[in-house]
Amino acid sequence: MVVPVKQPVAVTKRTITWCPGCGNFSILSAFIDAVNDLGLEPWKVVVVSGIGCSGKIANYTPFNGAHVIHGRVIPFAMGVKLVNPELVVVGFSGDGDAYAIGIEHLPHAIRRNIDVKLIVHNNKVFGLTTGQASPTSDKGMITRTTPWGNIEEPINPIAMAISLGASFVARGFSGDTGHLKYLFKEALRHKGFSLIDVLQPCVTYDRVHTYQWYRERIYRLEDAGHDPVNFNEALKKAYEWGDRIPIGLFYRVRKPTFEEVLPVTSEGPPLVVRPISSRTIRDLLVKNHGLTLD
Amino acid sequence: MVVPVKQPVAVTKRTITWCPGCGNFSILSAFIDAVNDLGLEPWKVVVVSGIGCSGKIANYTPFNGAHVIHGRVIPFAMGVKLVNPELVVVGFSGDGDAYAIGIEHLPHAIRRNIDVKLIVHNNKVFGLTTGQASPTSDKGMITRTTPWGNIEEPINPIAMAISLGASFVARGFSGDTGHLKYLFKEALRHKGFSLIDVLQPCVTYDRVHTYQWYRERIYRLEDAGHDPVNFNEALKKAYEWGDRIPIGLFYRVRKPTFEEVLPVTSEGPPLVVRPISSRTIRDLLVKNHGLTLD
Amino acid sequence: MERDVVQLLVGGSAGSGSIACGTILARALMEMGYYIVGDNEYPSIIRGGHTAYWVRASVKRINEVDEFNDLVVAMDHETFIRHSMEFRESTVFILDSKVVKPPNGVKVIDVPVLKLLREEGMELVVGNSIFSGAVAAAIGIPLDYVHKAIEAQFRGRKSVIEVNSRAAAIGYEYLAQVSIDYDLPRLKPPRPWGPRVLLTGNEAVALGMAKAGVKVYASYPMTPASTILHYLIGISKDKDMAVLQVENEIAAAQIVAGAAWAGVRAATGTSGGGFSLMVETLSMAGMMELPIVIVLAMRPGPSTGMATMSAQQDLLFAVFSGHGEFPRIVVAPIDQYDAYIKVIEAFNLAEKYRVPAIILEDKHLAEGHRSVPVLPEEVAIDRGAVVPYEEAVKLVRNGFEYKPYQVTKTGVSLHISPGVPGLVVRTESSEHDEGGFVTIAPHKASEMYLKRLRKIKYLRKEIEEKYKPLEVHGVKPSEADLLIFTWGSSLQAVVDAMEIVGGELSASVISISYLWPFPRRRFREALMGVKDAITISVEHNALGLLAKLIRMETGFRIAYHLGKVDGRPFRPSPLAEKIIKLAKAVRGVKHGSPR
Amino acid sequence: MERDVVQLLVGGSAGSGSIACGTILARALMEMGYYIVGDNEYPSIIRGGHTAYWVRASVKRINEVDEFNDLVVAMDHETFIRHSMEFRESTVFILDSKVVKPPNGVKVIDVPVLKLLREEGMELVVGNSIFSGAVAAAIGIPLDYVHKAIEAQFRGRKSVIEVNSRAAAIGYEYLAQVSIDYDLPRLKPPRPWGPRVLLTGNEAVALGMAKAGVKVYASYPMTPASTILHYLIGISKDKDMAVLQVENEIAAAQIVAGAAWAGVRAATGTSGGGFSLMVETLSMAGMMELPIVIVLAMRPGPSTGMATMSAQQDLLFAVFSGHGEFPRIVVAPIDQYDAYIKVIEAFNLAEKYRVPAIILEDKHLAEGHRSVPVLPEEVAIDRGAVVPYEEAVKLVRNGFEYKPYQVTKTGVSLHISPGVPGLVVRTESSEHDEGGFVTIAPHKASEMYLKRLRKIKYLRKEIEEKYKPLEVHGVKPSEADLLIFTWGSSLQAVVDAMEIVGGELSASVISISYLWPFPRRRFREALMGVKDAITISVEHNALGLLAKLIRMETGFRIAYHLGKVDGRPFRPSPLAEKIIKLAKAVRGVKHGSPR
Ligand SMILES: Cc1ncc(C[n+]2csc(CCOP(=O)(O)OP(=O)(O)O)c2C)c(N)n1
Ligand SMILES: Cc1ncc(C[n+]2csc(CCOP(=O)(O)OP(=O)(O)O)c2C)c(N)n1
Ligand code: SF4
Ligand code: SF4
Ligand SMILES: [Mg+2]
Ligand SMILES: [Mg+2]
Repeated sequence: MVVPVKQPVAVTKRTITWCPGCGNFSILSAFIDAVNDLGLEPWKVVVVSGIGCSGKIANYTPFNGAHVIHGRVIPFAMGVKLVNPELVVVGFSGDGDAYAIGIEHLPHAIRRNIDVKLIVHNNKVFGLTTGQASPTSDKGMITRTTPWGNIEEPINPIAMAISLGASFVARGFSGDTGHLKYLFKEALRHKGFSLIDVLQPCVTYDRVHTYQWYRERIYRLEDAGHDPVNFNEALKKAYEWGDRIPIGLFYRVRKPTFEEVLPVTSEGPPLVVRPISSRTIRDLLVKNHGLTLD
Repeated sequence: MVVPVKQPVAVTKRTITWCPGCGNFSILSAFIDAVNDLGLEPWKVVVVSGIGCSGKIANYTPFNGAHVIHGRVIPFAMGVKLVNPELVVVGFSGDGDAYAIGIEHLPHAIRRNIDVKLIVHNNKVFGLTTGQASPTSDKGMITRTTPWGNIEEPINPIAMAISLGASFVARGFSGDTGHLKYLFKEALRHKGFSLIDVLQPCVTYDRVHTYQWYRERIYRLEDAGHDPVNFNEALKKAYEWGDRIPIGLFYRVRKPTFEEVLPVTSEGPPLVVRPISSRTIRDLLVKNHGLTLD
Repeated sequence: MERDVVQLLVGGSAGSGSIACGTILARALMEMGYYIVGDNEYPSIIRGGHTAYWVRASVKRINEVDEFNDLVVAMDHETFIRHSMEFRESTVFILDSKVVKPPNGVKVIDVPVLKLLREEGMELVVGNSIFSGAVAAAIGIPLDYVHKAIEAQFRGRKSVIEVNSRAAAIGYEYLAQVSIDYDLPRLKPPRPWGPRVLLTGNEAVALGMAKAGVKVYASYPMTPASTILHYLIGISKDKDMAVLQVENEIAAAQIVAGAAWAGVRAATGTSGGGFSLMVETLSMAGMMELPIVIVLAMRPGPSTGMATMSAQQDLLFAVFSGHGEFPRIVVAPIDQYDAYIKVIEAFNLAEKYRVPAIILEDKHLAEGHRSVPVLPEEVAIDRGAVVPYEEAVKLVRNGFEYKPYQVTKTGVSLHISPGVPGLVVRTESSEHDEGGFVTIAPHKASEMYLKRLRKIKYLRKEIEEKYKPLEVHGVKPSEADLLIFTWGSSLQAVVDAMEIVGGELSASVISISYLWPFPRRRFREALMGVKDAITISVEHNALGLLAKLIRMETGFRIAYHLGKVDGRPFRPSPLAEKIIKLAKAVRGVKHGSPR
Repeated sequence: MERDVVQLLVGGSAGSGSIACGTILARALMEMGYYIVGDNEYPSIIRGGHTAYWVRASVKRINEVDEFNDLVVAMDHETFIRHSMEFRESTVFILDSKVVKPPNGVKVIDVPVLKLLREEGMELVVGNSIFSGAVAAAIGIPLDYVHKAIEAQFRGRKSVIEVNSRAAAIGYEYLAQVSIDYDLPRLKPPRPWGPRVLLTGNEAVALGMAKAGVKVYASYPMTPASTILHYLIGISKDKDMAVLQVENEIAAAQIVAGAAWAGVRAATGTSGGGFSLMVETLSMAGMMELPIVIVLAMRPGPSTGMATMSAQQDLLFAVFSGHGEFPRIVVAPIDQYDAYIKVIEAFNLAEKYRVPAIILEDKHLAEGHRSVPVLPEEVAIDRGAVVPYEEAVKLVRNGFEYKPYQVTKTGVSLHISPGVPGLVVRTESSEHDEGGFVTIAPHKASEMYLKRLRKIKYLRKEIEEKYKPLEVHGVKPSEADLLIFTWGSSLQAVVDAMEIVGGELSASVISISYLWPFPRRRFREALMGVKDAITISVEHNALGLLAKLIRMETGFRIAYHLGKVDGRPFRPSPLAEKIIKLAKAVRGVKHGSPR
């Protein structure tokens, strides 16, 4: 390629450095559109992204942005949400970010049902580090680190999230931007931890799972009459992969969120605007340390 | 308690420092018995344990022992197994060790199906650090860190492991040593990653889940005609908790193990005894770096 | 015979209540008006093993528990074995001879605790309070004070208070009516100290956080930091704090970073192993300029080490951990009162300079007791570069062009958190421009890197000029024959040791609490005109880490190191002996006749 | 005009093949017999952005790529912008004017690559090879060498080799027939060097691991360490190595620890962020006395920093990370050949002393090229304290009483791994006795703690006496007016810079590769009799970390620091300029007349 690629420019005036044709573009546009459709004000939205091609999205979205370290989208986002539950906090991870180095946070975010949305750019490889295998790489898949084919079973994030009791579990596809926007809007409307795993073709490092490959297999759960309140059905659908691959909303249930249950955040203004100047400790010395006031 | 407790002495001649009545005692004895019943030689067995009351077991078992750091039983055990697949490598974790700080390794050990057994002393609290909540603490449970009741959903390790595709998933109970021994023997006979979650009453920090409490609820899957080859049934049973609590073997399937599939360990003697003196690099310089030999 | 100082030891197996018994006595003595230092030791075992609590009470200010105990409650036989070096002929033992057989020839007061319990139909668990009562009677603590102390110890738990108070009364009365042949250690009447409170270091740290206005504390339990978490959970509802136990230390640190970015004061606490897992986030906080505060409560390493013991082995780890170069604050309080103050100062400085801060405690401070003056309610809370929400709203409304990483002379940029109408803000772990967008442009990258590092100079200057980065005890360094350097809680034993060394050597003790950025100028000033003195660092480690740091930062070479690596804190008398021995070896100093 | 040295630059967007093109030219030039140094720069972007590859080729030994390029292949416009400081009047540009518009007045050779490709029906992707051919023709590389280099570059992939060779031939022929008005940089005939190989630092490290007998390499990808993983996977089948990509760096380090305990040589590699996550395991290895080896390939921090750039910011992090005090080895190779040697040495020392080792590389070394003599096959592999399996079996059979943590004079205990009939072995992360069982007994705990630290003395001594912990270049330090201190790959630019500084200053360069335990004695010996020289540390960081370490360990104060924090390695000419300027400012040194 001796002709330099012309790279698009984001609304933030930053050159977008994804490869031409990368599945990340439609995640970006679907998300911005979803936010706008819902009439959310940009300053109310916080994007927290990890490290990877995926993570660059924080530089391209016209919202508050924190581009954190690899694998730590969830806890950082949780810190933001706790302090200011009025913000809409959305995490963006890669499959490596979310399911390899950062996987420990997922079951716990689910247990807490903190109202953070996690969008995973699942391209089945480590893109930014030049195409190593990821936890979602298929068995047998040839990648930079599996020259003779991957010998590990891929992780099934949808099944894992549903079985752990996540309150919102969906799968999107970069090749279906409209549907993706719909899923993002549903997630943004949902109160509680939401996982949206997006099948995102990496046109550079995964020559197998192309748009075409997915298009031949994908169908929408919404078209198949799937009822997202049915836990068992959802779990069954989660294991469907191969000739037919479902996308859409697998499961949704409204449960109290962490901020709603944690006493200190359950009522009153956001922690960030509560005054600290009036904090006293004298009362604690009296109550806890036997200080007698005369 | 002004009268000092008489503490039992392990076969390793170390004082056992668990509280009198602790559920860990029967895990220790059931495991030693299981090994002996199977006629495994002590020097072929490697115990890898984490940090916690549970982790102390490595000091009490008459086998090779590595008492590693908190949460890292699985990867350390994996390193041992890879190098010498002839060893029987068994990990012992607490519920904090395995499901809080070390949870990231579980899905990946399952994906790899490395032939390591993980026995989790699930006492629903952090015992050694004086009774804080753990990921398996029930909702509403009062612990040192949840004085007004736990607000997080407990994790369901059995459901998580089955849904992720683990090849051997079982639950034992400290109050049923015979059954526990049976499970340990089955696990030791199984080739592949095995999770045995043991309901282990902490008599000091959990006054709710006593032996009595469990006895009133527990039944054996083996008595209920459960068929451990049935994935869907296993998953259904995994969600049973409350008035009736199943113990026993939920699921078992024989799949190739990591060591069986990884080219370098799939054949030949263990890595540890292969000679290194004959290693050459000249051939690599020729093959990979264009060195021409004349 | 009445004395200025009395030291008690309560020994028993874990679960015996020996620590509670000791704490109750400490509390009662403090209430009477004595100066108190308390220390405890326990194994990483929940029941069984051996635990100990030492109380030293004095009419004068004292600094550390010492080697010898005047009165010992022996609830287990181990008390005689483990503490055999801590007894002298005059030591009196209180015990139940049905439980513990004392060695021959020691002075024993036999209290038939088991029998008394049985007679009263009381449970074994309150046996320790019978001992509390007995000790009170023996050394002259009015029963009232014991009752009050029991109330404070078990606050709120009415039935527990009741039964323990009864047990104490029984012990008190029993002892009051037995005749004792030997001198009991009794204290002179206390001097008026003004109101005081008995605090552990961790309680003081937690109170400092409450006062500083911490809104989020996220942590994963780890001895000896866990009690901060426990304490803060207890007050979380009253004090508007989200206090969380989370899945691991990485999550804890990241939540704190997220909360700090979102605009509040946030902190976490851990020990060395957990701190290791926070190091990546520490570096991120360096890059993102987030004023997160981490309490690193030290215990002996490496690795799991001795989980319940004390050490000062992590100084250089705290100072140099994290990839890349970035400013940070490392501050080590010297006692419980200081811990309260330093936590508040750390937040003020961290927010003023937008840098992470590490509070270095050792277990001995974290869990040891001291009677301290009532902690001040009036302290300066200065949020520095944080623009308050209301002000930010106004600024933005008036068209203020905000750049989160604006390059300034001091390197400090204003911080506005997300949520201000009309403004979006950014933070970035990669090298970034002033707007918080990724950059790899060489000039921009250098500029931003140096912007951050520029803070070091101003931070150091502020600490040197407006804070107390170091303290000098004893004679002026320029007049000293002996210069001792120390940090953290080890100072306490050193000060008492120098009292013991007394006139033999004219000594000066330099204790450094702001360890990073190192207060070079203040250090140099303090050492101005020093003679050819013997220089010793006294640190609870093997390699003399402060000495290394001082040499690195100032070139000053400390010739000797007195370390300790058995997990037990320094005690003044043995320390004094070692110092004298060393000084003699070096200079041939004779007892009573310094050169 | 024929020259001793020629420098080429190939610039293009990521995905343009500029780095492949440059590497092919480097390879061809090496095959011809020139001494080669190659460097590359690329953004953390897969397609687009700008990448560059520099080749410096010489008939004499050279050490570093320099500032100015004689010939430039410009595949994108950015080449002119980003490298504007790297051109002089004589610089010749090769480009396709249909793709790139050169600025006015520069010397251009227009190669119509697009047109040629179209005519030949070839794909855009091989355009870079047309440039390779053209450059070869321009500077006098016979086409044969280009073909051979292409074969080596794309080894095994037949059709790729074929099409690229064709493209190169087309470029070669095109250029051979155009007439060029200006002087082209052509090299003098090469001198005989003996057989050489072109290696990156990471290739050398991987080869070192292969040679050292590594059996397990577990890692999580992270630039600039990932290529070690890639390389080792490629050879894993042939060389009996389990090479694994795992879930995170914690797992990687723990697997390595488990493997080391189980008896094999094992290693991992990462950069600063991943190293942070390994720190807890490092401390565990310190406690368990496991000889794990970690390659820490540095890039600029803090945090994500500049992921694909180079830096030397993590020296003190490597030396002091981990809680508790424990011995470790920190060694920083200076070039590709040295990397091979040092990896092997690190394993030998780690296993002899049962301590963890850190190989500190910077990205510039890790991914830069150099033509080095053929790596020696005959090197000493010494497994030190590891008892071979067969021998262990025999020992146990004969009743040998094995204690895994036996206290010895040197602190080193023999290691027997699990699996020996009749023997069970133990390891323990808590403080433990000689058998590997937990202990908190104060004397035992101290004894074991000091046992481990005792190794430092013997390890240091061995390094000082049997290894080459430091190197001196230039005049003897005692005769030097200027003393430069450096480490890692920065040495290369320093040496070339001193060549440039030339007679103006009599200078000595001290490069330290065994950084910990610091070779104090060898350092002092090297500096014996130094005059009042100007002392400068040249390090790829801001604060002068080596200078800090030297002062801490020896008291020697280095007065000045020339640092760099833009992620780009030092280049000799600008460095020489800075050194001269600094020297002048300090001493008023005049050109040609040192004081
Ligand atoms: C602690 C740490 N380890 C490793 C890396 C290197 N790294 C950066 S991105 C990445 C993986 C990217 O894969 P993924 O998360 O799937 O994102 P993608 O690029 O595919 O969108 C890795 C390993 C890092 N930045 N930090
Ligand atoms: C990195 C790290 N963090 C925290 C700790 C402190 N710690 C030791 S054991 C433990 C939890 C114990 O709970 P669990 O794993 O359930 O074991 P149990 O004691 O209940 O058997 C913790 C938090 C540690 N040792 N290391
Ligand atoms: S490497 Fe793959 S994921 Fe990354 S930008 Fe290119 S196409 Fe997208
Ligand atoms: S605290 Fe609980 S788990 Fe630990 S030894 Fe005691 S009873 Fe067992
Ligand atoms: Mg990916
Ligand atoms: Mg537990």
